[in-house]
Amino acid sequence: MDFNYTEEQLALQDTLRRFIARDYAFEQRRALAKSADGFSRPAWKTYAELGILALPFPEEFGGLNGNGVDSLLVMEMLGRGLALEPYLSTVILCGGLIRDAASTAQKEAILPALGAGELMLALAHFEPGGRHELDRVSTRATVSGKGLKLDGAKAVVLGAPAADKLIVSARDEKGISLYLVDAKAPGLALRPYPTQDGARAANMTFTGVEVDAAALIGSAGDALPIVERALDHANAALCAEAVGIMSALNEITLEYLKTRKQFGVPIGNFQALQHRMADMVIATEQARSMATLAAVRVDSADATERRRAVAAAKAYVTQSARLVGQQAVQLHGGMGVVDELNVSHYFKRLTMIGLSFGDADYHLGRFSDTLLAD
Amino acid sequence: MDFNYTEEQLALQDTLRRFIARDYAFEQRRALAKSADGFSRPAWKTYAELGILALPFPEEFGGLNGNGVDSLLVMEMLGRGLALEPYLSTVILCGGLIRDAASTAQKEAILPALGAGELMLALAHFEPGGRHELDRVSTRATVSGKGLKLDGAKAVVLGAPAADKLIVSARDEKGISLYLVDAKAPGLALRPYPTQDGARAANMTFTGVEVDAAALIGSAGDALPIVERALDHANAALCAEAVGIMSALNEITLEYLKTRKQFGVPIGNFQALQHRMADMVIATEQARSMATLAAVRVDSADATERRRAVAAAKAYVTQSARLVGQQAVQLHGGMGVVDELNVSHYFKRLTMIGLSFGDADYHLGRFSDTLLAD
Amino acid sequence: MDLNFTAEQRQFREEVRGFLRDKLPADLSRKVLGGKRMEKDDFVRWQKILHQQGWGAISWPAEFGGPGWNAIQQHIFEEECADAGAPMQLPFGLKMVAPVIMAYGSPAQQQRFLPRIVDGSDWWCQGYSEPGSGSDLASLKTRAVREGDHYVINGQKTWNTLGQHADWIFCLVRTSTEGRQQAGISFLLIDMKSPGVSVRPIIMMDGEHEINEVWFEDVKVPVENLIGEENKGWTYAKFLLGHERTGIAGVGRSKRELKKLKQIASVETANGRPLIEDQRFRDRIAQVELELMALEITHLRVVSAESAGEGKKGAPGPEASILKIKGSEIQQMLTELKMQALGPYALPYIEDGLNADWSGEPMLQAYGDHAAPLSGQYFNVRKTTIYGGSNEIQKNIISQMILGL
Amino acid sequence: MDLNFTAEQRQFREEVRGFLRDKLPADLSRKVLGGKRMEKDDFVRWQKILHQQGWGAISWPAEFGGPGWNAIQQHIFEEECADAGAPMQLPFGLKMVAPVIMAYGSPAQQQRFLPRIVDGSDWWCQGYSEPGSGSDLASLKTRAVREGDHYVINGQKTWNTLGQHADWIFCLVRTSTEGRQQAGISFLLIDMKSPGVSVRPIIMMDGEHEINEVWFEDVKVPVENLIGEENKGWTYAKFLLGHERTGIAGVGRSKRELKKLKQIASVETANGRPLIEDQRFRDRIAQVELELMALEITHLRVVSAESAGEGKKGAPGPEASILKIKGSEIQQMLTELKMQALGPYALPYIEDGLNADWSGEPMLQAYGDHAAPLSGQYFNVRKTTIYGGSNEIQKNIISQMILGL
Repeated sequence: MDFNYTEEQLALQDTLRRFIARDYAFEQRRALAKSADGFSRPAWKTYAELGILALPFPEEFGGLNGNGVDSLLVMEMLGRGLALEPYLSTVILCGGLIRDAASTAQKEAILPALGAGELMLALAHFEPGGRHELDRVSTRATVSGKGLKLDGAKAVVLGAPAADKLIVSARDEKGISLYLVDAKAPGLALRPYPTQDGARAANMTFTGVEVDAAALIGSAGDALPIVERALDHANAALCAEAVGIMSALNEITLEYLKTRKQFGVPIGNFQALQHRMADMVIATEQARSMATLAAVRVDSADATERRRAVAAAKAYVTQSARLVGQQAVQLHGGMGVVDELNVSHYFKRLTMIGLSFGDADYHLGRFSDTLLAD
Repeated sequence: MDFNYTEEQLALQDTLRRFIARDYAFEQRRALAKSADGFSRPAWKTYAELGILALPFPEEFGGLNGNGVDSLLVMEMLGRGLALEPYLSTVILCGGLIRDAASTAQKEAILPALGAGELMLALAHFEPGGRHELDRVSTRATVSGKGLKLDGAKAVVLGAPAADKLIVSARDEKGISLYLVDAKAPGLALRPYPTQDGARAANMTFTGVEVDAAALIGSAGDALPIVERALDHANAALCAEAVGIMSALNEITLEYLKTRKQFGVPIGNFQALQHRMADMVIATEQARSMATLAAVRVDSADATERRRAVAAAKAYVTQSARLVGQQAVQLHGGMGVVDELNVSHYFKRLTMIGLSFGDADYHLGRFSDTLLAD
Repeated sequence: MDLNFTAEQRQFREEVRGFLRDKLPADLSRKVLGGKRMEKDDFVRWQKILHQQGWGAISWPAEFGGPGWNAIQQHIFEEECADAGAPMQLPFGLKMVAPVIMAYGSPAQQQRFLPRIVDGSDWWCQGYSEPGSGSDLASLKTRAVREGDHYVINGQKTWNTLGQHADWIFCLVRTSTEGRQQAGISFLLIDMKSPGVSVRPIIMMDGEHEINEVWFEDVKVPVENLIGEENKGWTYAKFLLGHERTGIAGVGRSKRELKKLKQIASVETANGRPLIEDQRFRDRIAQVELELMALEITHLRVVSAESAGEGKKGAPGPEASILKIKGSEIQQMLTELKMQALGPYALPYIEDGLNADWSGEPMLQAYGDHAAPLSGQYFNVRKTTIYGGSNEIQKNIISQMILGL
Repeated sequence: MDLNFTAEQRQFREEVRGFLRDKLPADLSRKVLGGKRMEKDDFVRWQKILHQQGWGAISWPAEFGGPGWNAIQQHIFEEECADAGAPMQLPFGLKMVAPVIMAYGSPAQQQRFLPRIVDGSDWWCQGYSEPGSGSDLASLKTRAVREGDHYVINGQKTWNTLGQHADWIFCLVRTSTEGRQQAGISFLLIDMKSPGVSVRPIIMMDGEHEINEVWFEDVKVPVENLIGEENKGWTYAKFLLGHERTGIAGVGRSKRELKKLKQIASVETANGRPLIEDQRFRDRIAQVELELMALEITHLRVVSAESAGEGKKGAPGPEASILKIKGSEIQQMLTELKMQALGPYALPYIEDGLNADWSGEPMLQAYGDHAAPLSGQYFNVRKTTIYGGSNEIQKNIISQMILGL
């Protein structure tokens, strides 16, 4: 039982904090969000230099052997900075999937490049009308020559516009399988768009996209447990990001309560607002506890334990984030609802975190169902 | 569209208010709750004289042709007084059932006596393990000579200890039917007890209890829609009672906030408590609106409309009552949790109203299911 | 006690429906029901149509050109307009400055301004809040200095809604710094075309331009544009704020949006079945519907009491605060559920999706015609618990005015 | 960062379990797990057993007879005791007056009182609140007037828990009316057998006698029973209140009660199936479990930080307020759900049902062995958000001490 970061972790945290302060001030971020890429390629390079792109991968593939707690730390800092780079989709989600499920050859081909900042990935799994359910895959994989042909459509693929390669799920007679597909492959069409929080995503169609047999990740028909595990990693990371944002919002709101004057006194003198602020602090502390739980348990070899902790954390953190986000806006009054201040941007990101890879009700349901097995 | 009471209704309200103030002061009520009957027979006589025991019945059976709004008014006042008499079970629930489903002969035999205060009834329908569901009836009715024989058990029959006659549901090959049974019938055993709110109820067993064919209420096998309608009347009445209690609690709590001093000022000076009190008032006004809706729609000939309004009202009023009750206790601090003050008694009654004839989730479910038909 | 509408009221409702069927332009209702971006002309066109029918200002007394409807009729009208997807009638002229002009303006002001409000000629906006004066409105600093037959205005207003289209702005200005803050405030009508007035957009978190700052630099305003007496503006302002809050219950609009939510939940799917069959989500819809059912009756109770008698000309009582709090909360819940109903499709930000002529693209097909505006709506309506006197201020009003705390 | 217990900690847990298996009397655990009425002797017997093991006062430093456990060990011990159904160790002696005596008492006081607390000889109770002094404790009025080598006490205390069994009471009394209220308070230990002390029961809303008023009429208390300095009692009182709040998180107890809730929900039925299969009810259980999972880790974070170093002897920081708020809310949610799980069986009030030897009657069979205490528990724990500094006071502490508002 130990709730402390190691020396190395503290050093990394400090480095990231300074990076965010220097390279990710609010006005810089606004400009990035409006740029063509929607994020900073120099920042991505810096991430590579700092080692966080290689953090969660085994040493033998150029990684740093990081665990869920290391990712917690990084994601919390990226959350505070509202960083726009596709760290979650490339490193946590796709990198984690490759690490946990790919062949050695695939890992060698991907992980070092990914850690060096030379490769970006996106997971093309969810489909139109599929909501948050993992098994709603209609994209077909059919035999074609020595390889396969993919046909279908994918929806709201996070990080897709910048991705060099995609991990695509498709169904054949064996079930659902995962394939590594080049983003420039003929027959693959993208409709990119910004997301509500300033990131980038895309819908895409696959029309006879050819892949060779070596593109298969894991065993044929085995995609679902692989995707579920990767998404658990992503959701644990989102919890950490949310906690970073909530902490930042609390600091900003507290400062506002102390400086904004109405009726001749700082509005923080009003007890109703004081208690609201206390509620926000309590919610954030509790959310931090749950994010910690998820960060530790997501590495568990026991899938049930992993699923239970991540579902619990995502449901709870999303509920807490809703309270903190809504009240941070409310306590800022008019200043909370304008584009010009960072409060609304934190709020939008918090909201979208809650809706990504399963909303609070979805994860509450996942958790609730585990009670039947008790 | 008219939200006003008639002159007669206002007069009745006024009479009841004076009765409660004079005969139902808190100390009087405490003594009654501890008496053998658990309520006041003289009060019951007064109710007869005031006409409220005959209120919801047709004139031809000695009644006053009252409607759901009349019952709303009466129940709200009885709620304010925390009246212990089995008005709900005898008049609203069983009287309403007889009025809506019995034969003319049965009505003639029962309603005038009931209105005169000479007869008390109780509905023995729910069974052990049956929770709030209407169709969980295992009590058997088997043919025996010219009549029938009842065998089974009933649970938490409100008002049973004082009842002269019981309306009992039992199952035979035609389905579930209702029978009028003498409370003193051989083979009928009672285990009476007080309820948490100071009223009286009983569990009972039926061992070869004989009833003759004339005891059947309505058609054989037709009990469920009859019971559901009667329970809708009871639930609408409970909503009104809850609103009466909530109004009383708000007045008491407001007074306490104005008089109780801490830190040298009335605690009502603290904004957090002011806003809590505002929340209680808002909840009560909204609950009053829903109780009104139920009172009007419970008389509807359209069973779907009736069910929808009553389910909505019971769910919503119970939720509001939970907030108002819990916060009235909380704002009273230590004084809220002692037996000596009326606050805890109001709170206990509100809590039990919420758990009688279906809790908030049960009725939310009933209402939610109607959305599927929209 | 009767919750049914009378035969006359039902007939009135039919009349309103008939009018809407005949006269509400289909392109406008499509925009409204689809959550599309509204242009100035959309509002003006609809106001002119209503005016032609004699229904341009339903809450006005007959003497000023109102149709003479009672509160229940107004409620029915607003409910039907909302349901049919009629553009909202903006409150700044009709429900905010007009009652003040009627109650406190001179006959000349009444004749000059009121007809141009009801016929859609003048677009009004509000100049109340300032950067340092939000909930504490009385601390406002915009100065009006009398110079001959003019006031000269210097200062800055903010949270000005749709002032980019406005012909006129009604302003609270400081004409005195003596005594209590409230005692030095005047109520002034200012031509937006006056030299020295500038409007600067504030982009809201949904990315839309709905709000402005309005700056006054040596703006000359004729003394005849003063409402009532100098330094009595606070009285008129409070009168106006009371009027502002009643409309905010928004029962008709929320009923329409609840219908829309249910419709979305019947189209979106969960586990291959309509989302509405998912018990968790259905329960959430049910819960909002309960709130709205209750609010509708609470609203009608308040409205009936007003229509029954006293206080008709005065400002609505503190009951309005209950309507404002619940109305805004319900609006927020509804937009939140609509967004949640979209699942991952809540994430895309398709700016063009708010254009009237956008109706999805092949690649966004399953995104559906309904999805584009919904997350933005959720972000947009965070304002409703803040503006018009924040809900915290409303609770202060309840505890002080109703409860005497 | 590691959420797993070390091998030593796991072994320690086994040791505690073994002890509980061997030494916890079955009749006591049956009572606790069954929610039965506890008698004085139940508490005393268990305290003596613990003392024999050397575990009578686990939070005490070794110098005063504690086992020298760190905070994690204490947490494990409390969790295991709760899970096994050990009687709660009442805090009044062990966790409230004892730390004050250790920190501020004289060596003579320490030698006289502490051993009799840990071995179960003395039952302590608390004399803090007065009818006029609840949240505003410093306004207390009970007077202590020095007369020679005695104080003479007159006044009234209230919200005294289980004082009907007590040998001793620790009291805040007013020894001066000069200066700030806080500066005239002293901390006194009073023998309950002293002439002039009377205890009057306050019946709580669950019908039980747990709370008392304690009256003092010319009660003579030797000066040697004063803790620390005269008029410095407020310092000691605040020190004590900090200690009181940490225990209130009650994670171990709530985990046990969550288990019980699940067990009830697997026995009670809805639509003929175990209640836990009802999604609405199961979701409610799940929601409380989430809160409790979070609180357990928050609790461990606080405890680890304390155990890691500074502030070990000082009062716990304002984090304790978070634990108190969440802990009490969770307790209330759990009792509410247990009551709700009973359906109509929540209504009966079976006074005998709290007796250890009551196990249902034929006519109440389906009422079950578990039902009798549950509604009463719900009513009983309303107090938890009120006592030990109401949750409103805790939020004041958070906003003032943590946030600086």
